[in-house]
Amino acid sequence: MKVLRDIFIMSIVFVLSPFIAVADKSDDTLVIAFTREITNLDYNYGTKTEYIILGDMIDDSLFYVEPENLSYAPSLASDFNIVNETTIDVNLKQGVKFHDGSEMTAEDVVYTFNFINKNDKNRRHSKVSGWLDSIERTGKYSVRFNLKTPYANFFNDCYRIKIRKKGIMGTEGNWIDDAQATSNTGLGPYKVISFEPGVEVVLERNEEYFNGPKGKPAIKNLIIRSIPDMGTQQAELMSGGIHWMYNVKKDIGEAMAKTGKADYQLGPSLRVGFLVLDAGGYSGEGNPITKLEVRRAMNHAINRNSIATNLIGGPAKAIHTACNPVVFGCFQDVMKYEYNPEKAKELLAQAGYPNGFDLELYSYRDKEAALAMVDDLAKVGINVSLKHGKLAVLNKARKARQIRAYFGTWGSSASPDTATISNIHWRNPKKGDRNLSGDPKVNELMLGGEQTLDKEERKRLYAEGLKLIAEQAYWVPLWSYSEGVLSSKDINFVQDPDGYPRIWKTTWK
Amino acid sequence: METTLLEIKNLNISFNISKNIVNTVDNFSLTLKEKETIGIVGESGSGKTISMLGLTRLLPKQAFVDKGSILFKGRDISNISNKEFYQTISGKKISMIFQEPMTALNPVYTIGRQLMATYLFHNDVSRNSAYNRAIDFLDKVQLTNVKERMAQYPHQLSGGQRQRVMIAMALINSPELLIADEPTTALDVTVQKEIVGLIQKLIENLGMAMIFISHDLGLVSKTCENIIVMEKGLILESGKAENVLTRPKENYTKNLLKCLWSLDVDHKKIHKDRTLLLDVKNISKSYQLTGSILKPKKIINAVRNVSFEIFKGETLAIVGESGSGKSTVAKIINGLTKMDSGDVLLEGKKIDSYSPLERALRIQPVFQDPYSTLNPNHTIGFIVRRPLLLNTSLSSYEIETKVEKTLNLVGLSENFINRFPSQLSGGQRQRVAIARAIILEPKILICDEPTSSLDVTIQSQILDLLNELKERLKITIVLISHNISVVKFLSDRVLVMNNGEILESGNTLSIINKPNNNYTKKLMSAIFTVKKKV
Amino acid sequence: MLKFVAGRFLVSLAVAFTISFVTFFFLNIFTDPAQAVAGEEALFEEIEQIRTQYGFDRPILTRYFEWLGGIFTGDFGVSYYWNKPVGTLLLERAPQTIKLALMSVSVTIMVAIPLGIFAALNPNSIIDRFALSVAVSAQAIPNFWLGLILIIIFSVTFPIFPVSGDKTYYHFILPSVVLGTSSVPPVMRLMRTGLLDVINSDYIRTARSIGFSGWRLVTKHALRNAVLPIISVIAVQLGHKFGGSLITESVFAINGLGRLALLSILGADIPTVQILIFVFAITFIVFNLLSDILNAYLDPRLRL
Amino acid sequence: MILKYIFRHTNPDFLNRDLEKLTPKDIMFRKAIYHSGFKFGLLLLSTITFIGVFVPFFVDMSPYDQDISKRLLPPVWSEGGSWKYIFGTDGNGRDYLARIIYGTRVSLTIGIGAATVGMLIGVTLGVIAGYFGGIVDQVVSYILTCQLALPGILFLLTIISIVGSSLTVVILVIGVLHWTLFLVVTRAATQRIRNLDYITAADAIGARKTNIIFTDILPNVLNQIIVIFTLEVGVAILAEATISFLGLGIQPPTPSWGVLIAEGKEAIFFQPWLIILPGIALFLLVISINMLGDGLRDITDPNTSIE
Repeated sequence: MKVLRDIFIMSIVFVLSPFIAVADKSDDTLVIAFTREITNLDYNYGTKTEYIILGDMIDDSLFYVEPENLSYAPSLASDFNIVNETTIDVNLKQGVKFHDGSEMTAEDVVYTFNFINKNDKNRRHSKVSGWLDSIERTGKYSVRFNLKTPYANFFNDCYRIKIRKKGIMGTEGNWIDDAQATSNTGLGPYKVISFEPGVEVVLERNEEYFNGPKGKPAIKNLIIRSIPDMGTQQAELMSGGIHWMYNVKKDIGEAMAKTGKADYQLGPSLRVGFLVLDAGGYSGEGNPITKLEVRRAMNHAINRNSIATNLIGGPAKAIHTACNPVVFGCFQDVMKYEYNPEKAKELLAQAGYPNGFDLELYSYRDKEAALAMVDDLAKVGINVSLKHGKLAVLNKARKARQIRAYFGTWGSSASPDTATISNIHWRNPKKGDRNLSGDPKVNELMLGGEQTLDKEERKRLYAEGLKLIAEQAYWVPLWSYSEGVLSSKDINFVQDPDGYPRIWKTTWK
Repeated sequence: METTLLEIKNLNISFNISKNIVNTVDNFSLTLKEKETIGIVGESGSGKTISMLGLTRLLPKQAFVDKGSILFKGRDISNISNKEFYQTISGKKISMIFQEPMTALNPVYTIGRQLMATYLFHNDVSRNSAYNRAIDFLDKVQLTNVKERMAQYPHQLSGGQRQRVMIAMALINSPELLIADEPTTALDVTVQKEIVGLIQKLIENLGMAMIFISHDLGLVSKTCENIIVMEKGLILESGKAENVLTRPKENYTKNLLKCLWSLDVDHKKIHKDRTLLLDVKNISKSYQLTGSILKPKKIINAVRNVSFEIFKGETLAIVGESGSGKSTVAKIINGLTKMDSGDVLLEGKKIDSYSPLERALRIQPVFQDPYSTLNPNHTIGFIVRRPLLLNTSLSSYEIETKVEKTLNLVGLSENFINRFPSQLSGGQRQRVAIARAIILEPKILICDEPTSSLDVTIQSQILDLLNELKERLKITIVLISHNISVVKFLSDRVLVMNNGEILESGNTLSIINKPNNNYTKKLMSAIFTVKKKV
Repeated sequence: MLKFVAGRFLVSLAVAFTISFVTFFFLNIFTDPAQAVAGEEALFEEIEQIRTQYGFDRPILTRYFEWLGGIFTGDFGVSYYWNKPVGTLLLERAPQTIKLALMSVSVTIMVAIPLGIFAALNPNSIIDRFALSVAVSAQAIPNFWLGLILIIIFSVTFPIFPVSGDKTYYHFILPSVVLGTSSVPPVMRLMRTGLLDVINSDYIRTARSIGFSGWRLVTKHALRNAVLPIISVIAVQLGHKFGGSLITESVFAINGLGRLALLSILGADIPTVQILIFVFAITFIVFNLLSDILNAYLDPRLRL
Repeated sequence: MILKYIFRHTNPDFLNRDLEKLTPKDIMFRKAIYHSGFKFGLLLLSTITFIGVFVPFFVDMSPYDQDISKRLLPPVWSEGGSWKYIFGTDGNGRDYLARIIYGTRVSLTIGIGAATVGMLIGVTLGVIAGYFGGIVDQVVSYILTCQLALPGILFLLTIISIVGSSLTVVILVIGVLHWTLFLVVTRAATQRIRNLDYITAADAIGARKTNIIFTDILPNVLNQIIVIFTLEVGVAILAEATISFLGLGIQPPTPSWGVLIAEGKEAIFFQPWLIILPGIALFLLVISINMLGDGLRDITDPNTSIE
């Protein structure tokens, strides 16, 4: 009975407990919401977009992407010198301080790259070991990178690697993966005040921030909350619980804007969508997809323009190349497949499937678009059963070589170079499971493009590669995406042309 | 001069069943003087309990008092408010004892608390004096260790002890009228007599009046000065006990009496045939009670080293109280329960060496409860036909003929074939059960308390039927019973069992008239019989 | 009593191990832990490397006993998804789920018990019919839907309660209502039928024959008998709440064990999932055991 | 034939016949006639089933046809709605009414399928445990305890996320995890019946164990099994909706109500009908099944009276 009484008293207490104060302009606190949860503060351990955003806020790296012209600019680096194709010298800014007050020197840079390259067994950035041979300290504020091969995406990778204070990530075989959460040793415009994994990260402006290209934030406090449900996020936005949310679809964004409670921006994004087709027959030799006519028929069958306009909206439009047209090296003059179901049917008949065939299509994102494609493919006779689920399901099937076709997207957030998308998607099939073309030539051309620093040579290689991909219809390139952001009436948030949110530029109205 | 304590005039009680008003008690009238005792006799459903519940306002929800007046000490209490009635009459002036001592006490409170609450409810006294009063009354009902009893819970007492507590509770407020509703029916025979004696003694000492409800005419005639006989909600006759017994006016009463007399009639011949049919040698059986998870394992020796013989054509009775092991013996000799040790030889062959079908052709049981003996989902026809379907290869025509013949034999018409058990009365069900048992023409019929769940008048019909079948089919009957009258009526020979052992055995008459064993003596003396006055 | 508790404890322990065994085998046979550790970008040879490095290539029985041994020494393994010891994760998340479970059960108690009592005291009345329709409806409303509808009503249309989060007790009100609703039907029905049975029992007739009536009859003689079985049902419901918090926590973004479970399942985080199943099972078993002991303690018939 | 039966049983003369003269079926029928909850549930369920199962045969509608130029049209009663799309359209421009109607079939298939699987497991184990008792019963009890202690929804999601989702998988997994009630009830009923005299009598007339189980035990447990079955159909439908809501259930484009609610979840504030309509459909179906089940329980319970 005493237990019951205690429960009763407790219930009374909570009923009477007061409202919590809503964070807002008056206490200079910006609250933003992420759908996916932040489980670790160290970007070096994550690949999700949320980590890139967070990483840019609390960390800094040698280089940075200028959103205006999508070019790389030095950040922690003061300047650099390409000695030869495999040797790059980088000088560091002086007087840059970690959040704990200590100064960043070449020691820290060497430590970071070495650790990620060699010591970290739990590496998520396996790419680095693909090009980095060694890094050496050449002065207190200068380092030299020795590359294994020429590597065009060097600056992008240097942007991705957040510089860590020497020692905090641990030593070989004994890495400390939540160092960033506990040691408070970032370099970025915000520093971590508190972190509850999966719940929220509380940040405060780094008053000591070096004069990096990101600039000093206008808003002092920033809270990032993980709210898994988009509906809940909208409710929070309307009731003033959060100020900013992104990845908002056009219907919701527009409807919300109509209520006058929030602003909606639907701007361009570097993300592209595509179908990856098992031309190489990994899922079974002689399957319909291995036939060129079938792949071309699929290219003709999907009404990309309609889907891009009706479902994605904003600046989204159909694409014909295996990359976003705005990034470096994305050659556009390739074979184009217009929407033509009749032709698709003809091609299918030529390939020996006048009555179509059954196909499993995997997808994990944009269910509406996936369903629309299923509908389009059905119209030409390809009977698609959609396997829409979590990424893990797709990964598992892909790893097991069971996939004939999947609907993929690639964000390339803030990495305006064809190299980023091709590096992951056209790897040697022995090393990765995404290149299903079965064509060594594609691998050679598309990865060759990152192994030289000569821009013209790179463009030539990508052009040839993209032409080959289009001609052989290894993919069905679909559309470029648009990025929707809802922001409260209290704040000014300007969307950048690459669709990547740079939160720290937000100001109060 | 004796004053009138209670006068009930034209009490009508009705039930509201499925929106139909059914009159259950019709024009019930009764006059009770101070310190007088009246017995109300009738079979189940006669309205004897309902009329008293109407008096004490304890009727079930769907029942209500239609009309009638109740004068208690000259005052009409049928119209006073519930509140007043509960505060001034019930428990204080009129108390009741109920049939089922196992459930009549609240299981989650101690005896002492319940007794004290009863006293404190009507008397504004200190807890201390209530405690003393409770102890005093526990003493009065002849319980031992009363101080410890006060702290005990009902489940820690035996049935007889609980009924004593109930009596103490009913008397603790010194009421003027005690209504005892079948206070001994749920108790063992030997305990029954003690409780009845106790009640009689207490009401005499305390100077109370009593209404005693019972189905047992013999018991009532021993306990009460006056008797009211009820049937189907009507009072058939009433009057002084000896008048009703000796000069019954109504046929119904005569029937009731006849049942008692007929049981008393001695028409036994000594059975002569000594052909050994069933030989029971040293059987033992123990059960392990795993019970609930809360109780430790307990081993009960239901049958200990029991041996006896059954001869062809005789009727052997096994007598004992509940828990004496007699039903277990019945199941073992029927081959339905495995014994731990010993042998049962049926026609010289071990019972468990027979296949179930062979065994079925030789030995068949009849059970006590007419409500669980028939599968409610099957028609009477199927129930009676099933043994033939399983055991014989008769044509369907032959089967139907035999089913009809057997039904006729047990006194049922062919119309019953398509009925379900729920459409039958208890007696009819028992007849169906007998039909099922005899359709295979077995040699032995094992009747486990075949009549104890039936009303007295039905009982005698079934017993007559068994007697008749015995003569006509030359069947051997093993009768299991706790009722000496039934035993005396039907059996040639008696085994007395207690605690899993046979205490004594012998010719029925000699055992009944000259019991050797103390336990048997106690058993025999507990029976209330009415000698037929010629 | 001691023997009984010890016996029940042993059975519970056996059940817990059976569950852990089944879960472990299931998860480790049908999924590839090496793949999960390696992450989505991993190369084939890296996965193989991780397989040997973490010992995933050893027999499953060996790994099971190692895992079990770890649990005994307090080492619950490391989550691949959260990059943290699972034990730490549990400790971080448990308070929210405990709060939610306790509060939702108090919601259940506050709604179901009075409703059940009134329904039993007035069978076939309007109150009874109302209580019955509450029970039937509560059984038919999916938790997730109720959560969304309550948010629409009480957080957006009438902004009384916060939409989501778990900062204060105030945040827990809507989720507790949602989670508590699902337990209302069984508790209310049991309260109603239990009390009805008691009211129709012989010992209440005895009490009535003494003169007890009305509210006094119910409180002094009936309630205790009727409440005894309810206590154990509530204990069992409390055990259920831990596993059942999954959906509610997701809808209301409460950072408890339920949400952790869902995210770990979606993230194919085997170490966390198998510990969570184990922990939820243990919680249920413990509450069940407690309810049995409580029952045995409160009910004199079961006392030894 | 059926009409004649109903007429005979609703006939006042017949109703007023003495209870003693009624067969068990007659009594149940009479109870059913007087049981408003049962009647309401039956009526509602028949209506829903009729709409979900038969209407699509006669009315031309498709839950799959997309027209992405006509997405998210509001239902007819809202501003901008039209009679062409009575319940509006979803995010892919599919007719929402058609999707909800076809969803009935999905829910019923899964509900009945899963309850059947659960019934087969639970009743088999229950009868075996109840009839044979002893060590068999103890083993079954142990399995039961383990199953009860298993956190249901969590385990369900885990299995489905590992095995992958399809209609068959969902039915099997929900069924395999929802048999305990069948077991408990069947076991208790079997234990009770096993000790009744008519079972001993069947034993005595030489009937075999299987004969006894099928002739004497199962028919007597049947009523209770039907009641549990009905209630479990409701439980299974809700379970499917829940896992589909969490994105692990039925594969698109199959219109499961849980999937519809999950798809409409993001638009909770601006296209709330996307959640509310399938939610109501789900609620009505489950409530009708539960009322039917509750009604059946009252009707088949020999202890209740005819009201």
